[in-house]
Amino acid sequence: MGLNLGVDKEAEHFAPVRLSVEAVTLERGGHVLFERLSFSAAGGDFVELRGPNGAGKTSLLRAIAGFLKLTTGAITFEGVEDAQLALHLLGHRDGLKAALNVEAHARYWASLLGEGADAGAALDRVGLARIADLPARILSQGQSRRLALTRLVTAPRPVWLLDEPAAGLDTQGKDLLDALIAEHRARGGLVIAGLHERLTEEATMTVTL
Amino acid sequence: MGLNLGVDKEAEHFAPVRLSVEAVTLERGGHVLFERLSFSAAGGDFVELRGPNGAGKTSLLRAIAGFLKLTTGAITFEGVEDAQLALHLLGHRDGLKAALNVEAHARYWASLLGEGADAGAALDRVGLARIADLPARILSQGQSRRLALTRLVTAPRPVWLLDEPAAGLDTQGKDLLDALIAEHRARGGLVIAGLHERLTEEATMTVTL
Amino acid sequence: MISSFANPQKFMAISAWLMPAFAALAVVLFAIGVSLGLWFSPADYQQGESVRIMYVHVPAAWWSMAIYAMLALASFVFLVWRHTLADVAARAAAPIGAAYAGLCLVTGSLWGRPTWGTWWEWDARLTSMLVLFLTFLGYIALRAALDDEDKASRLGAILALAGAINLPVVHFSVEWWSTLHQPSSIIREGGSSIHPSMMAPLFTMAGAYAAAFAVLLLAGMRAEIYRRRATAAARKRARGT
Amino acid sequence: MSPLSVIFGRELALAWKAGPAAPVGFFLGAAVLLPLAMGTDRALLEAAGPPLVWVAAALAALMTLERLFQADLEDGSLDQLFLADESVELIVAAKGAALWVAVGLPLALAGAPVAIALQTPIEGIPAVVAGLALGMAAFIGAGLVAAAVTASVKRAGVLIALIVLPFFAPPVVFGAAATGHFGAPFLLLTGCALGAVSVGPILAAAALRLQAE
Amino acid sequence: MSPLSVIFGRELALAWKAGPAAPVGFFLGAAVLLPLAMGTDRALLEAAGPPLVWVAAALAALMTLERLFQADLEDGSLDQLFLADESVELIVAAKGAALWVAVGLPLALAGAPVAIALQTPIEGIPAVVAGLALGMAAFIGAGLVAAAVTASVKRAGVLIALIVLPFFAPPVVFGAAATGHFGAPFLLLTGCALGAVSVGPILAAAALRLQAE
Ligand code: HEM
Ligand SMILES: Nc1ncnc2c1ncn2[C@@H]1O[C@H](COP(=O)(O)OP(=O)(O)OP(=O)(O)O)[C@@H](O)[C@H]1O
Ligand SMILES: Nc1ncnc2c1ncn2[C@@H]1O[C@H](COP(=O)(O)OP(=O)(O)OP(=O)(O)O)[C@@H](O)[C@H]1O
Ligand SMILES: [Mg+2]
Ligand SMILES: [Mg+2]
Repeated sequence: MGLNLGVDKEAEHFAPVRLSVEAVTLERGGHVLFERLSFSAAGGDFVELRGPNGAGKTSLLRAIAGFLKLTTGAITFEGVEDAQLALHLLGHRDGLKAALNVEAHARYWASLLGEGADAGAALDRVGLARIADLPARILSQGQSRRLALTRLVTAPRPVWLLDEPAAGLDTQGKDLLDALIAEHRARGGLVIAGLHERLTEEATMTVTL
Repeated sequence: MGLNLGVDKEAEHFAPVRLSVEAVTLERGGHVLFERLSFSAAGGDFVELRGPNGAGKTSLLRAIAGFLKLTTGAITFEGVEDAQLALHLLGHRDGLKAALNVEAHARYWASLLGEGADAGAALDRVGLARIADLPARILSQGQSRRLALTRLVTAPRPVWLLDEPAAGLDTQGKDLLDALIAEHRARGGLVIAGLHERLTEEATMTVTL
Repeated sequence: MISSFANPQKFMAISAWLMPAFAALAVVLFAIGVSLGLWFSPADYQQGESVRIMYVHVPAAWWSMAIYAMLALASFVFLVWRHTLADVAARAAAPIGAAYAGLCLVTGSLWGRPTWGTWWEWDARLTSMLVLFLTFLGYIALRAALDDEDKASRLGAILALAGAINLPVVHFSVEWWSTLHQPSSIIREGGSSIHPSMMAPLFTMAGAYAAAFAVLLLAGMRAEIYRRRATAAARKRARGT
Repeated sequence: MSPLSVIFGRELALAWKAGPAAPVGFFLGAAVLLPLAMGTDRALLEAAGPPLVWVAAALAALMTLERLFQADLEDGSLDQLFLADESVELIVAAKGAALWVAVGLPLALAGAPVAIALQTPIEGIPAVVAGLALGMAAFIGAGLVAAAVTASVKRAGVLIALIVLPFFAPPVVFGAAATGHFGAPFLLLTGCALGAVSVGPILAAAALRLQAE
Repeated sequence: MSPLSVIFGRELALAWKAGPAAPVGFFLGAAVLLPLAMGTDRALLEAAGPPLVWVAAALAALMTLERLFQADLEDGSLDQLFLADESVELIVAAKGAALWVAVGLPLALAGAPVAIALQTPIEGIPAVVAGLALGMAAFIGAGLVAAAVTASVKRAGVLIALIVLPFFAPPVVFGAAATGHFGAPFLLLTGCALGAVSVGPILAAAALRLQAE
């Protein structure tokens, strides 16, 4: 994957951002996932969340994104006024509309989440340019995942919350992911990822649930 | 994962089965995925399908399962009269009903696909016994995947078609998968899996698309 | 009062002796009301004995409306102050409200047979009562369909509020509608002219219905609280934590 | 247990979880809209009531159908049905039967109060209920096909409605005509029901096989 | 482009892909079916026609609601709406507006031929169309709330119907009364529409926030 495409050109540095998770306890359906979890990370860091199935990685990421209420504790961002406008959430589900084609998705996200690299360049970057006009319905698993990745490329946001981002990606796709994360960190971005396998990119911190 | 649970007890050997894929060409939406693909495998084999995203692994598996019509070529099974009653297909989607609980799924599959180990033992085997009464809606990604795996345990069928079976599984889950595959081969079962990462279990043959 | 109710333990304690008290009250009032209604009040000059249905029918009508008001209020309290008890109350009140509305509908149409010669007339009051009944059903059905307790509570509350906005509009529109096309030849409901001797039994029965509601509500709330404690415990055990 | 009974039970459970009282309530609600829209003129109600009751019933059937196969297709459970040791036709029929029990029957019973409210004489009620029960069978039979062919179309609700309308016309016409008495129209209605129930699953199964691709 | 206009456009595209002519077709179909079932007594038709048109419109609106938010929740695109630089209320309103344009307007226009077929005098047509357009706005406004609270319920079709029907009553009353002339009922109908359109999105947004958990 050549890294000389689209993105880097306007890759100006993010304003310093800092996330602190303080004594967070999370319950779901009356069952405690984890108690008094604390850690903090800043722009440039790559935090990996590890833990068995059902440990609470997805839940924690959704809590950081502000979708899940904390049972106790606090999650705070410094350096951004509205957290939900400063973060990307790449969940288990890709958020695609079967009826719309690949390019439509890229353009939609660009305008919804913030104009960055233009849709075309982004698709080029994730290697979907060739199939820009295929409807999402017929995309293969990995192609869908790559399409979801375009969100990260089109809209520059300092905080990335990635939930098993490599799931369904082929080796080349995993390399792309590594490259994107590396670039993002180089720009002062913060990456928090729930992972089961290892990425080549080294994590600065591992939080085990 | 103790392998001394439920399953093995009735692990009698499968009648010898043989799959041959002859000069198969597959098109989707007018675009050729692969041409004149040929290979054959027998009970005890573990065939891994490799290839980049969009290469056609899922399509091939669905073709073998009889869901996709071949453009040219033939796929034939020897040693089974009705192929669709002799195979398991574990696709990208787990086939769960959000409203029904874990145990209901296991019992449903047991009666739908053929009575094998009883539901309880199967859930125990995949490590979901503790949450047998949770609705599928709230299962985590990996828990859902493990639930899908119970199909392999409850209904003994000689041919397993697995599409990225390890996706979303934690390390312990991957070990379980390896164990299941090993057992299945030991019983004279045939495993064909589309894979992006490596399993510990060594493949007897690699088909690259 | 509300604030002391707000905590379940206190509630359980208080309701434990409130319930029998209301139960006793209900029994007494029903006894008085029924006997007054059946023997110590005149038959209607034009409706005859059937007028006695009124004592079952009218209080049911009044209280079903009152219960929805309470349901909406409880939902509001729950949404704003997160008092779990308010939610428990709302949940318990709904079926009772539906039952009262249903009772009004049934007795009403039973009444309609002798007085109007039909089981049902599309009269404004009847129609808006029917809509009220449906609103209760919708609320109950929604909560039943959501297996996530927490979501069920809050989404139910939102729906209840929407209904509270809607019902007055319905009432008005239906009144307007019925004046638009006056129902054909029927005896109008004797609403305006209730003979004083009918007042005593009517209001006693109204009191009885109120007491009965209180008992059923408290019982429902207590059952709900026990159920929640049980499921919480069960979950913990299942998860082996 | 046999696959069919298991599928039947499962569909019943799923329909039940989606709000048990709902079909009845919807039916009552739809019946209220009509007088609200056209006033309480006896003659009018008596004439327009039965047809509307029937259209309402048809819609109730429709709304339960939309997701019937689409959900199975999306969550991947459709594949498993093809791997079961049971003919797809029978499986589809089992799903339809479950739908009839979960929605059709309660709705037919709800027809009694509605008919009363629309001034149907009491002695006519049994015929109304029986008619609706038959009608729902006809609707579901035809609806299965529509649901199957549209299974891969998102937001297909209205599309399905459009597709099935022609098929719903005969039962609606005969059903409305049959309201209140067991006569010739009632026999015709029975005919529709039998036809739909016997042909529907076969066509639906054929359509589903294509959807599985 | 602003997020809102993009969301609006996208919803329009999705509704369009799901079968553009469908709602109109359904509406026409129902409008045909009802008289068909009523028998062809001219006087009856004239009297019963307009109300039936309104009931058909209400039911057509109903059919489009079920998947409105449920699909977004299932495919994960709901999350992205919360990460957009736009208030959820407005986003919901935009979706509602798109639905109105995609379904409400065509349906209102389809009202013209139907009204003519049902013997409405030509000069009354504009009022019919305008009335239906307003009515659809009212239906959709209320429908948003029902769709939002049921977003996580599978097979919610009938449940939604039960929930919204009480909200449909006032518009149906005024709408049917307004048929053919701009009078007091027309004003009241406008009132209903405004109320629903202003309150609906707020409650719906509140419900959606919970669904995102
Ligand atoms: C299904 C049939 C009926 C329903 C749903 C119904 C509903 C109601 C409702 C909602 C009220 C309370 C009105 C208010 O307090 O604002 C009421 C009161 C009353 N109804 Fe009915 N009704 C029905 C049939 C009848 C019949 C057949 C009669 C007798 C001719 C009747 C006589 C009365 C009287 C006397 C009152 C109390 C007077 C008043 O509160 O204004 N109702 N009914
Ligand atoms: N809505 C819910 N209500 C109750 N419990 C829930 C809900 N959602 C998830 N859970 C439970 O919370 C636990 C954690 O789920 P979560 O998805 O966060 O795990 P995870 O670490 O992401 O697992 P995986 O690695 O499989 O993705 C699971 O046991 C799940 O059953
Ligand atoms: N219904 C369809 N119509 C047309 N083309 C399709 C259809 N389904 C899939 N395709 C195309 O076929 C190609 C192969 O898809 P398939 O899912 O088999 O790939 P895959 O090898 O499984 O990829 P992945 O590793 O990402 O899962 C993809 O390019 C996809 O766009
Ligand atoms: Mg997860
Ligand atoms: Mg694949």
